[in-house]
Order: sequence, then C-alpha cells, then structure tokens
Amino acid sequence: MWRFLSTRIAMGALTILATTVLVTLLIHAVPGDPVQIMYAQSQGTTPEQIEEVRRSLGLDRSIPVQYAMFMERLLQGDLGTTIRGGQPVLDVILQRLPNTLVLACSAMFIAIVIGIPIGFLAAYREGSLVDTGLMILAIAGISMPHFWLGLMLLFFFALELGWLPVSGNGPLNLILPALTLGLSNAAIFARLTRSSMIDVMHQDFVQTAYAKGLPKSLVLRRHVLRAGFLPVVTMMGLQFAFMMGGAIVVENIFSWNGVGRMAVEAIFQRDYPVIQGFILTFSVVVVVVAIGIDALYAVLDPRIRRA
Amino acid sequence: MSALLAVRDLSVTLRSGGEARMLAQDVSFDVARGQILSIVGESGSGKSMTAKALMGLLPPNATVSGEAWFRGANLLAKGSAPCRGTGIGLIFQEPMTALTPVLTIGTQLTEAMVVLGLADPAEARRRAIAMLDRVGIPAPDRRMRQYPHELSGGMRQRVMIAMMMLLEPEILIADEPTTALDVTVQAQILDLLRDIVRDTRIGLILITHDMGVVAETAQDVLVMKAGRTIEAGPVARIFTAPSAPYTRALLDAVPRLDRPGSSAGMVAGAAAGKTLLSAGHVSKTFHARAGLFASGLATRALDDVSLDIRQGETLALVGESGSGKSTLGRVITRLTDADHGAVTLGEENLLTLRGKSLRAARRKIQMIFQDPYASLDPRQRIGTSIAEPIAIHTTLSRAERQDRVGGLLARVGLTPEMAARYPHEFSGGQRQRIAIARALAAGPVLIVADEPTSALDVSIQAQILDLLADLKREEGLTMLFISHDLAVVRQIADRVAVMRQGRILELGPTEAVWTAARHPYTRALIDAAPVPDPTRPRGVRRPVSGDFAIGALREAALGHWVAT
Amino acid sequence: MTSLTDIPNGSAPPGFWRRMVRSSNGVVGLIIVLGLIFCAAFADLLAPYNPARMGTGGRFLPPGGKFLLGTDEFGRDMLSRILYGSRLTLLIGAVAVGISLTAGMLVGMVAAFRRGWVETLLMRSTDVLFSFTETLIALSFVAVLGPSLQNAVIAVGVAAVPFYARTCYSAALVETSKPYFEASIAAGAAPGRLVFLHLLPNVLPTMIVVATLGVSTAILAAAGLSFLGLGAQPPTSEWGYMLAGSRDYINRAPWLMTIPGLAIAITVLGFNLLGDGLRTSLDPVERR
Amino acid sequence: ADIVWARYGDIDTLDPHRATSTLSLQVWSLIYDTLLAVDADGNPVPHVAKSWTSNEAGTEYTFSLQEGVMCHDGTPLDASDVKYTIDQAFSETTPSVTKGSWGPITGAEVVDPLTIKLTLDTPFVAMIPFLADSFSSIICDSNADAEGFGTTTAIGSGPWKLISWTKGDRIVLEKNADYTNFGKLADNPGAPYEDGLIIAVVPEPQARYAALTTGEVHIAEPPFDDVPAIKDSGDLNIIVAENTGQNVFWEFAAHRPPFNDKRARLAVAHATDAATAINLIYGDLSIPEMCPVSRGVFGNDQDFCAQYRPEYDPDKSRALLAELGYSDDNPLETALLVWTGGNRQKLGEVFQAQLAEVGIKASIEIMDIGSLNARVRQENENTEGTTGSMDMMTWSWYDPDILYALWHTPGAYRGYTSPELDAILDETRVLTDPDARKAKVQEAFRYLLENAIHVPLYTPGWEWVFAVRPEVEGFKVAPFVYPIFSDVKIGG
Ligand SMILES: Nc1ncnc2c1ncn2[C@@H]1O[C@H](COP(=O)(O)OP(=O)(O)OP(=O)(O)O)[C@@H](O)[C@H]1O
Ligand SMILES: Nc1ncnc2c1ncn2[C@@H]1O[C@H](COP(=O)(O)OP(=O)(O)OP(=O)(O)O)[C@@H](O)[C@H]1O
Ligand SMILES: [Mg+2]
Ligand SMILES: [Mg+2]
Ligand code: NI
Repeated sequence: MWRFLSTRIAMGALTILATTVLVTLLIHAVPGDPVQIMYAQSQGTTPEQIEEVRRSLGLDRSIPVQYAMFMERLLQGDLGTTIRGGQPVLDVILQRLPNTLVLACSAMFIAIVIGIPIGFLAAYREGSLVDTGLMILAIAGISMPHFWLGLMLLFFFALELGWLPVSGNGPLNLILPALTLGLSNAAIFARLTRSSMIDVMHQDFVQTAYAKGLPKSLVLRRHVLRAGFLPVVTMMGLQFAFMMGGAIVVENIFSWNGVGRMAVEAIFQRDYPVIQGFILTFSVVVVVVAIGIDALYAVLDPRIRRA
Repeated sequence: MSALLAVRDLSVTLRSGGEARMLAQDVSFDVARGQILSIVGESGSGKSMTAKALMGLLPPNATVSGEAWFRGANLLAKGSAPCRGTGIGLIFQEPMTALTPVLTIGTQLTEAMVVLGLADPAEARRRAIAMLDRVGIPAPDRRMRQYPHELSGGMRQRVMIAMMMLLEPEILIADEPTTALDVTVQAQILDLLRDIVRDTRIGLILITHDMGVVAETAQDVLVMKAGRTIEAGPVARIFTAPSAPYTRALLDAVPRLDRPGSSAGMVAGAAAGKTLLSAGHVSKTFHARAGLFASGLATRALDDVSLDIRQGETLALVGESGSGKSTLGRVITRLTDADHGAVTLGEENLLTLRGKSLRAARRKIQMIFQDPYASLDPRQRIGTSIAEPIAIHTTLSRAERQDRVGGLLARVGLTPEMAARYPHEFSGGQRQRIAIARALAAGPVLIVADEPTSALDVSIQAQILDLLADLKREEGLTMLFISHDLAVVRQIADRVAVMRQGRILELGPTEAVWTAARHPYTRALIDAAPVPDPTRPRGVRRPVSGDFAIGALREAALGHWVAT
Repeated sequence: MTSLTDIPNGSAPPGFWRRMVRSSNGVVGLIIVLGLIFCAAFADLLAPYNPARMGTGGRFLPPGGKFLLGTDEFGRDMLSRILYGSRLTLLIGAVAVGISLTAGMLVGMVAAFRRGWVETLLMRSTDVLFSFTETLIALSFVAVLGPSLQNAVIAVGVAAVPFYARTCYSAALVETSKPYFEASIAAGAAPGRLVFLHLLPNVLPTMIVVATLGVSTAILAAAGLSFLGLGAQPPTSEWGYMLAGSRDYINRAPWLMTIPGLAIAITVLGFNLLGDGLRTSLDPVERR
Repeated sequence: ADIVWARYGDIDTLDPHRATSTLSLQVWSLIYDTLLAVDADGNPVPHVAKSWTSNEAGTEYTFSLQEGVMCHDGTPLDASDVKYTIDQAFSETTPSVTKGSWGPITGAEVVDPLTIKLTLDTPFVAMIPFLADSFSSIICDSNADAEGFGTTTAIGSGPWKLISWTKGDRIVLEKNADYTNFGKLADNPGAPYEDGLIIAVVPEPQARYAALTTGEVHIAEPPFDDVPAIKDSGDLNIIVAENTGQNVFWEFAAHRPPFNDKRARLAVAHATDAATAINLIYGDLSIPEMCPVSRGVFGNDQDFCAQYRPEYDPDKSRALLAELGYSDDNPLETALLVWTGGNRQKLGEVFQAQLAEVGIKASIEIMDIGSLNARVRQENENTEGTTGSMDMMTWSWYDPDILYALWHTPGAYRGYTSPELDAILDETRVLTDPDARKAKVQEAFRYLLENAIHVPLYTPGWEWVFAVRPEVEGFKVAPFVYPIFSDVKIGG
C-alpha cells in the first residue's frame, strides 16, 4: 500500500511542480505586453511604475530566473498581488476557496447519494424496463449542459416559486448550485456504478456466493457492492476534478462566491496574478483530493492494502 | 442403489435479441451417492449451462424445462427453491475469480454456515479451520485472515472445495475445476476430490473437456456436443467401445502420453543433424514497473539458459506456467531483448543485430502463436497477411505473390480462394492454419511455435499437430515447440527440454526423457499428467517439493543432460 | 517495401451492422446526428429568415405563428438562429475533436510504438496534464489567448488531448502486444508499415468511438465557455452564447433560454447515443 | 435595521488610491468624506472644507476645514489627514492610480490644524470639481499604522463605518453615530437613520430581481428588460440616476487605416442611429447624447453640440465609403470593441447591424475595459499591423477636463491629437472665468465632433437604475451615481 501511495504522492507532487512551471510560462504566452494590458485602465501609471511591476514580476529576467523568483515567493506563501486593488492574491483566493470546496463536496455528496443507488438498481434489474428507463435518464442527464440545468432550476425554484434565496452564501443558497452540479454528475455516477456492478454480478465469485446458498440480499450487500464499489471509488478523484471544473460555471450562474467566479472575472480583467494563483490552487486541490481518494481506495482494496 | 439426483430431459433456452437458442437439449442423467459422473464435451457444448440450470443460476434471459429430482422435489419446477449450498455445491474453473477479492478467506468460508444456521460463528470458524486442514492447506489459522490474492491458484481451488464441503452438500458440481491449474497441481486437486467422494459418499459431477481427467477420476461419463447428449455410460465402456462416432473422434484426438508419438522414429536421424541455432547463457529479468519511482519486483524469466537446435529436428520446451518457455522463444525471435547471452544462427549473433540487418535476418525465424484469433490482423484479408513477408523481402509482382499465397494456403489444407476473406470468417483451427502459412511464407529456417494448439479443441488440435508433423517430414522444417502439455510434446518432439523457473532442468531425446527421466521434477511432471486410460491404476501422488537440483547441466547419458 | 496501395480496406468486426441496428441507442443517435448534419448543411435553405437581421419580427414574440420558435430581444427569428447555430456547433465539435484526435493519436501511438524513454516522457507528461483536468487547461488557454470562439475551440481541443493520448496509447499498447503485430515484426516489417498498415487501422475503431463521444464533450465544453462569455462573440448564433444572453430575459421570454438549451442537449444526446451504439457494436464484449 | 443593497459586482479595494471603478467609488463615498461635495446639478459646494480661496494666478488654494469632524477611529480629522491623503497620491513608490487627475499639485502645507494650503505648478481649474469627487476621498492618517488598509481596514470620516468586507460577497457597514453632514446631498444633517448597510454582490440580474421580490434585498439594479413590467406592476419603485456624468462614444484607432482618414470616421458616425439603438436596448432608461461630455457636466449643451455632431444619414455614409473606394464587394472591415457588462454587447450588436446596412463589416470583440484600453493604445502606438479598430468607449467625469486627459498630446490612448486641439484644451484648464471657459470648452466640443474624433452616443442610465422596495423611504442618487443612504428609513 505504501508503495502504491508513495507513487501517487510523487505523481501529485510532479503535477504541482509542472503547474508552477506552466504558470510562470503562462504570462509569456500572452500576446502583447501583459503589464501594459494589466495596467492600461489606471490612467495615472507612470512608465517607472510599469517598469517596477515588470521587475517585481521578474519579467525583465530570463525565464529560469523568473521561475526561481516565483518559486521562492511561492514557498513563502506569496502569490503576488492582484492588479485590481493590489491585494495579496493568496488572501483573495483563500477567502473564496472554502466556498468552492463546500460546493464541490455537497455536489459530490448529491451525486453519490443519487447516482450510486440508481446505478445499483439498474444493474440489479439489468435488461429490464427499469434498467432501460434509468439509463435513458442517465444519458439524458449527461447530455444536459449543467449551465442550462442551472438556469432552469434558478428559473423554477427561485424565480417562479420563490422557494430558495438567490443572493449570498448561506446554506440555503447552496442548494441550487449543489443540485445543479450534483445532478449532472449523478448521471455519470449512475452509469459508472451500473457497469461496474454488472461487471461484478457476472463474475464467478458472485455465482459462487449464490451457490453457497446465501440469500440474494446478502450476496448483493456483501459481495457485489463491496467489490463493485471499488472502481467507482477510483473514479471519484477524477469526478471531483470534474466538479471543480463545473463549479466555475455554476458559481457564475448562482452568484456563488467561489474561486471559479473569481477566475472568470480575473480573465476578463486580465488579472494575471489572480489567474496564476487560481490555476495553482485548483491543481493543488485536485491533486490532494485525488491522493486522498487513492488512499481510500488503498484501504478498501485488500489487494493493495496488503501489497 | 437409488439416484441422489435424477435429471430428465433438461433443456435450456436462451433468448437474446429476438432469437432463441437451445444451449442444452434433453439432457438426462442420474447421480448416485459416492458416484463420480463426468460430463465431457468441447467448449460451448452446454456443459456449464446444464450445471447452472441445476443450481438455479441461469442468466435471467434463459428458460429451463425438464425435471431434476433431488430430495423428492423437482428442482426445475417453477417456484421450487434451489437447494444451493446444503444440497448442491458448485466449484468453478477459475480459482482466481471464483472467490470474492475483497473479503477474507475466513469470512467466505464461514458466512454461509452462519446464515444458513448450520453453526454459530465460533463453531463455524472451528469447522472451517478443520476443513482447510482436511483439504491440505498448511497453517489454516493464518489463512483465515488472508485475502484470495494472497493464495496460489491451487490453494484457492482447495479453499473453494473446502467452502462447499463445509455446507455438507449431497452433490458437488465441479465445473472444470483444474483447467486453469498446472498439471502437478491438477493432479492433487483431482486426488482430493476423489478422496472426498470416497470419504463422504457425496455425488460428484465433474465437468471437463479433458479425456485424461475423465479416465482418471470418473465412473460414468456423459458426452455432450452442441447441447445434446451424444453418449452416456460407464467410463470403461466409453473408452474401450465408444458407440458414437463423435466420442471415438474425441478419443482418437487425444495424444497419448503413455505411447510414443509418430515422430519418434525420426529421433536418430535428427539427432545426427548439425546445429542450426544455438542459444548460449541467455538471461532475462523482467522488472514489473510499479510506478514512477518505485521499481517493482523483478522476475527472472530466463536464468543462464543454453541450448542448441539441430537442423530438421523438433525441440520441445515444456514446463509449468511462468517457467520462461515463451520468453525463450521470444528472445530467439527477437521479440523480447535478452539481458545477457547470445543466440547464434550460422555465423550471426542474432541478439546484436539492429535496424535493417535485423529486419533482413528476421525472416529466417518465424513464430506461430497460441491464440489464432489474435494472430491475424483483423483488418487485413488473410491473403494480405500471408503475403506480407513476401512483400517485405522479395520484389515479386502482385500476381506472383498471389500465386505463392495460393500455394501456401493449399499446403496448409485450405483453398487459394480463401485469400480474399477476413480472419473472422474462419474457425479457430483454420486461422491457426493461416498463421502457419504466413510463417512458412517467409521461407524460415526455424519456426518457433508457442503453444500453437492449446487454445483449440482436442479434435482440431490433433489436425494441427498432424499438419506440423507433415510439414516437418516433407519440408524438413526445424521447430522449437513450446507446450505445457506433455502428451502433445511426446507426440511431436524429437528432443525435450524441461524448464522451471527460468532454468533448464533436463534436456534429452524425447523417449529417453519419458522412459528414464533423471530429474525428480521431470518425473513429477510425468506422473501428474492425466492419462486417458481408465484401466490404469489411480494412485495418490505426492506434491512436487521445491528442493531439487537446479545447477548446470551435466550429460548423464548420450545427449541426455540433467541439472546438477 | 511495398507501396501503400496495399492498405487493406478495413472491415467492421463480424455482426457490426446487425448489432448497430439492434442497438436502439445507436440508431436514435444516428438519426439525431444525421438530422443535425442536414440542418447544418441546408441552413440557408431551411432557415425562414436571415438569422442576423434585427427586427424581422417584433421583439420577444413567443413561439408559434409566423415565427415557429419565436423571436429574440432584437426581433431576430430564433428558428433561423438555431439552424445556423447547428452549423457552428458541428464545426466546433469537429474542429475541437480534430485537434484532440490528431494530437492525441500522434502522442499515443508514438509512445506505444517507440517505448523506452520516449514512452516514459510522453505518457508521464500526459498523466500530469491529465490531472490538470480539461476545464483548467481550457480556461488557462482562454486566459492567455483572450476570449473568442476560435480560441475556445482550440482550448477545448487541446484540453482533451491528454485523454485521447491515453486512450490511444492503451489501445495501441494492446495492439502492439498482439501476436499479429509481433508476427509482422517477426516478418521484418519496417516501422512505417507497422504503424500505417497494422497499428493505425486497428486503433482507429476505438478512436472513432472515443471521438464520437468526444464530440459531445467538446460541444458542451465550448458552449460552457461561450456561456461564460469566454467563447463565441456576437452576433454569432452559437447556442451557448445565445443561452448566456437569454439570462436577462428569463421572466419575460423563457423560450430564449429553453430553446438553445434544448438544442445543445439534443445534439449532445445524439452524439452520446451514437457513441454508445458504436461502442457496443464495435466491441461485442462490452455490455450495455 | 440593516439596509441591503445588491449590486452586480464588487469593489476592487477600499483604498481610494488604488482603483477607478464606479463600484468602488460608490462605496468610498459612503465611508470617506471629501473636501467638497456636489449639489443636485453637479456643482461643487463646501463640505469638510467650509470655504476656500485661491490666489490670483490660480496656483495656490487654501482650504479651511470644519471643526469637530471625527475619523472612525475617534481621532479628529484635520489638515494633516488631508496632507496625508495628497502625499499618498503623489507617493514616489506607490502613487495613486489617478495621480494624473490630481493635476499639477506640487505641495500640501498644513498651515494650522484646520487650514491646508495646496500649491500648483500651473493653474488647474478642474481641481475643484475633482476634490468634490470620491477619487479625492480623505484618508485619515491613522490608516498608516492600521493593519490591512484597503482590505480589512478603511478609516474614513463618512456616514458609514466599515465592519467587514468579504470579497466577492458583501461589504458590511455600520452607521457612524457621530456623523455630521455639511455638504453632501442628503436632507439628514447627522448620522444615518438606519443602523447598518449591507452591500451585497449578486451578479445575475434575475437573481437580484428575485431577491428584491422576496425582500432579501431592499435596493438593487433590476434586470433591465423587466423594468417596464416592474413599473407597471408598481410593486417596486424605480429610480433612475440623473447626471451620471457618463459618456459613451465612438472612439477610433486613429493612427491606423482606415480610421486615420476623417471620412472613414464620419462614415461610421453617419451610419449609426444611436437614438433608435438605445431605445431598442435601453428603452427610456438611457438618453442619446450630443456632447463629448455628459449632461450635468460643465459646458454640456445639447443644442450647441447637435449642430456639429454628424447626424444619422446612411446615404452620406455610403457616399463617403464610396469615395474611399469601398463597395459591397470590398467592404470596410474593422473590429468593434465593446467592454463587458451593462448590456453593451447587445447595443454593439445593434450598431453592428446598422453598420452592416451601409456596408461596414464590424466584428464584435468583447473584453474587459482594461484590455480594451490597452488594445486601443497599442493600435495607436504601433501603426503597423492590420486595420484599426473602433470601440464603444465609456468615461465618466465631473468636469470637461476629461477631454484634456483624452485628447491633449499624448492623449490617454495615444490617439488623435493636433497642436490646434492642444491649444484649445490648454486654455480650458487655465481660464478661471466660467463664461470664457465655457466658450473654450465648447470650441473643443466642436473640434472633436467635426473631426469625428469623439462621437458621442449616449448617457447610460440603465446600469444606474435602482429598483427600491416600497417600504424603503428616502433613497436618492446624487450626480455621478453616488447613492445616498443617510436619509433612508425602512418602514413597515
Ligand atoms: N450468459 C450467456 N449469454 C449468452 N450466451 C451464453 C451465455 N453463457 C453461455 N452462453 C452460450 O451458451 C453455450 C453453452 O455454454 P456453456 O458455458 O454451457 O459451454 P461449456 O460447454 O461449458 O463450454 P466451455 O468448455 O467453454 O466452458 C455457448 O455457445 C455459449 O456461447
Ligand atoms: N513482458 C513481461 N513483463 C513482465 N514480466 C513478464 C513479461 N513476460 C513474461 N514475464 C514473466 O516472466 C516469467 C516467465 O514468463 P513466460 O511467459 O516465459 O512463461 P511461460 O513458461 O511461457 O508460461 P505460460 O505457460 O503461462 O505461457 C513469468 O513469471 C512472467 O510473469
Ligand atoms: Mg463451461
Ligand atoms: Mg507462454
Ligand atoms: Ni551473463
């Protein structure tokens, strides 16, 4: 297990390291002069000031030196300051990150709670009308753009029915965005769970369990579910990353104050330090969650736990 | 003696996509206490379906008809509860997948006893340990806490048997319980099953495709083909006087380990031939890559292997799974790069060739693979596949190439018109013939055949072996023949090399090795192989112990080398 | 060596069409996709009005009557806009998938074929990029290049490259280890022959399935970017952009939101179903 | 009770030297005071400075401050706080982003605690209106020692105190109980009536509307297209800001073809029917504008400007294009840059369609205002490259001096400048006599309009439409879109 986990952690570290490199290079890929673009709106900036910014971003140095500077600051927890408003990027991000995480986690929860039972039921009734119906529902769910689903939910539950609040970041406000993100992912989970469970149900060991005379419920609960759940767990890491990505859109629809909304604003404002910080944070979160889920997997699967 | 189980006119129909197929049709048989009934037949003949029907484990789209009387009730009647576990137990072919990977052995052994109310957990555990001991698993206490992946295939199969026996069924169905195992292990499992039947007087239904297994274990035989019963009767009668032509064909097709093969007469001549290819001190270690930084376990697939292949002979490589046979074949064909050693063909060391010269040299050694399905590019007409070596190495025109392909197809027993078809339009045996034709197309001096018949049904296996024997006789083909099936080897090989764990333990003329095996491992291997002769005494074999000589080869008799 | 005229015309595996026809999913998907292609191809003939003309009708006319799907905030005919939008949508899907497929297959096949350090380098970088997730890559791309439909399509295409590379790599790995491939090596085939005559034709079916499913992902992703304002710019009748614009009129004209959303959903559904159908038909082992 | 005001976006910072967005300015005006304030017509009046004098040459201004003004931390606001503010604006290392607008100030001298004297290099008439705007918010010098000025701290002397700012979400303010109002446009002479003010960020217009309906929010910009319905239903009151000071105009990359030719610029001007377009998109919430500065700003005179602004005349436009060698086969192609928000991209679409009528193919590109500024400047500075773009530029200012910033060499966008125009603009800065200055300012208008350098389109009202719940009384919006909350009482 430790070997398994250590490679995962090493891989994660490599990913984050690569992110730092890409993030440093990012600003160079911008067509035109990034500093000019960033400061163009402030009428008072002097050429000296622009030079100063260039220096502080290290843009006057060679790329390796820039990278070294960037890393040095990064290791001190300094992600630079925002162009709009001149505040520490780290603060700006840390203030919003919890909101995004809460959203992604609740959506994950919804996806699991809805998707896995549906997938299980469909697998259990494989080939039946129930199965077909559920899977049509699932493929429709996957095909539905979540920004559209979000708008529809907003329209019905907030505007038409007035059941749920639409401003602010309270727990009630979480319902719609989490539902939007959760439902589309529930469809994915349902399909995954179904195929994984069907795989398992067709395996010899399930037949063996039946052959022992075990009642169906026990076979399903103890043998099918445990084994069939493992591939679903491995997918969760990827799915979480997907949630984080989806959060970017959903946050914008529901005015949820997370890093996704911040990122889109920053892109429009060409606030490169914020964009850099966002990319870095995003990949750290995704990597950490992926490692966590791998660890969970390692604990659940004896083939890895005992290796 | 009245029958424990009486099956009458059992039929299974499978409905899929609007079509209905009969997978088993009017199968009838009886099983009595202490009786071993063997159901044999080729792959897909409906053996497993019959078993599953009795267990009530058919897929949802299958329907069953007929009667199966057990304990005074008809198992196949609508609404009747299946007697799984305590009535009838089932053991599957593949011990790797028949146990739930995420549960401990202990849980899996005891859960049914507890659920079915046969014992409380503590009692169940005690019985489980005792049963593990009974089926010959060392340190049963510890095993209870282990997971299936921590056990070897043979042990898992024993656990399976123990699991079913703990429920004290009256009938045990074993569906090809040894096919996935090595011969030596297979023999032990068969012994175990026989012992259990003798001691507990249960009825055993043993499903197999191997006539050798039948002859060694069963009292009665049921031969099936395409869902129908071809013939049924006591084993002695079936083997001595089969009434159905199919049964006879099945028996004829089985290579007999206990009789010398047809090629044996050529031994003397071939042995005199000059050395064609010689492998010297070849070693290969595989490093299983566990990840980016962690390097996984190393497997020594070949450990300082040396051998010569003589012009015109068939050298067989035998050994258990994982012993390195394929690796050696692949090193010789340069499909795998060796770590050390040399393979010389004529003056050339094949292992040092690269680029163009390697490609040019490749035509001299061709390979025939085990899996005929995967051996041909599914998206090429077989004519194109066969012509490929010709296209690469010659400047023949398209028409000339077609001629050559036609000739080759005829040579392997197909017709030239078939060149325009795609692989999926052929049967397995035909595909293997095509693969052989392609190997011949290059005009090789040596053919490496890696278990070319083990994926085929027995009747077809015999035809392919005959073809290879013909080619050898008529074209003077030199062949390195890899197999784990000793009977096959005896039929076709001039000389045999026995491998284990990457080393050659014994090497000598086939007959000499068979009749006077010098290495204990070789002897165990020969002992364990089932012999399709029910009249042979069925003795209990000792397991192969791990400690024997694996040192350098020494010539014990003329041309007969044994590890020291 | 032979000329490439020897390239066989690959055949579908046995029973492909039978299975395809029997997979009702695949058939429905095929019908939707064909319908879409039809709409796109004949948008000029089918569209009753000029999609960009303002004031064709009154503003915010509800669906029905002269304007089958109503009019938008400028009085443009929604039906015409949706029809022309199908053109863009298909183009977006095709270009993005084209980018991912080409680059992904190149990387995947080279890695599987060359092995050694090339393989390690390519696949490890792919792994790293893969864990970045597509959204992030696409967003970074747009952040650098600036919002425009073109950039969004490139971003979506590039973002999916790691996935295609991985899939192609594992498919190619399976093929290269198959005996027929090794037999070809053993026959002395040169790399070009191996790659173009054996590897490519055998990897292609898998990649076609992946690409079909990928079209739906790409369309969704590009529409998502347009929705955020990071993709299509006015007056394009890109569906995601139309959807974004409709937000202001949810109360007044809900159909402005419903119709483009439905259009995206049906299109994506079509490609998903088709991909599913192709997969089950190409791969008899895979259970639905 | 707390007043809840929802807006589409957040402030950039609480430090008035670090940003220029209207969203930020509106909040600063609540937290900070300014030396001067504006009356309902937009004219500067005394506020924290009870009076001021200047020398003959107009290079020295002396302000005497009100007594007893207190900063939120309890320290008195005096001349040193004003000096601190100005010093910060001209800081060597981190000058204000609006440093240019402070004018040629060379020194600030504390004469006595209640008197401050500013010295200027050259006369600068626009300084007085500038000091009435929140750009010049007085930053109490105690901020120098405070932790996190601009993010977690903002010590001012305005009617509301900062409690907290959650970025992207909300700003929580509490009433300044000690407040005295000297000149701000509020009837209330003292502290606000309500206890607190919450400024929430709700980007989706529909969400704001829903929140208004449910009562979660008291005041917010409604979705523009629902305004007529809201008005009809009468559930909410609609208040439209007047004298917003904002001016939206055609601006061109005048150093690149085709817009280096006056005729091309005129062709665009003649091709656009602003009145119709605005009416289509904004209804009666925005009004067409004839002058280069907006209504309420010194010098604005619709009738005067209408004489010179190129009128809507597609035929004239086509003729000009033909003269330039363009035709249907060879249309004038350009990029139409629009900055995000305020439904501007919709308006852009309408203009795009109008331009298409005369055969101008304009492709819309939407970008942030910062990127837009940079893009225009880049095109002007680097004249190689392809065709130049045109854009819907927006500026809001309280004084015609904005024209100096925009069009006096080198010009904010390095765009069109000429010695002739420079001379006119120079004079608008130094003429102290209002009538003389007005004449000069209008001369500048005429020059800009005739040469189609600055083609006014409209004065936006829509972003500054406020829907107010019926129980809210006393809400008003001062010129230049500063909402006033001191008078607000929440009834019911
Ligand atoms: N679940 C299933 N769905 C459809 N067809 C099936 C299924 N299981 C088995 N079959 C088909 O039923 C036929 C009989 O299968 P069965 O498993 O009984 O053969 P068998 O004699 O046990 O063969 P083998 O030696 O390969 O195990 C075969 O043609 C097989 O393809
Ligand atoms: N490509 C490979 N990577 C890692 N290990 C390998 C590889 N190929 C073979 N091995 C290992 O090398 C050992 C010898 O394998 P080989 O295939 O030569 O055995 P074999 O005698 O042909 O067995 P079988 O009868 O099962 O075909 C095995 O332990 C196998 O797991
Ligand atoms: Mg079977
Ligand atoms: Mg092998
Ligand atoms: Ni060596």
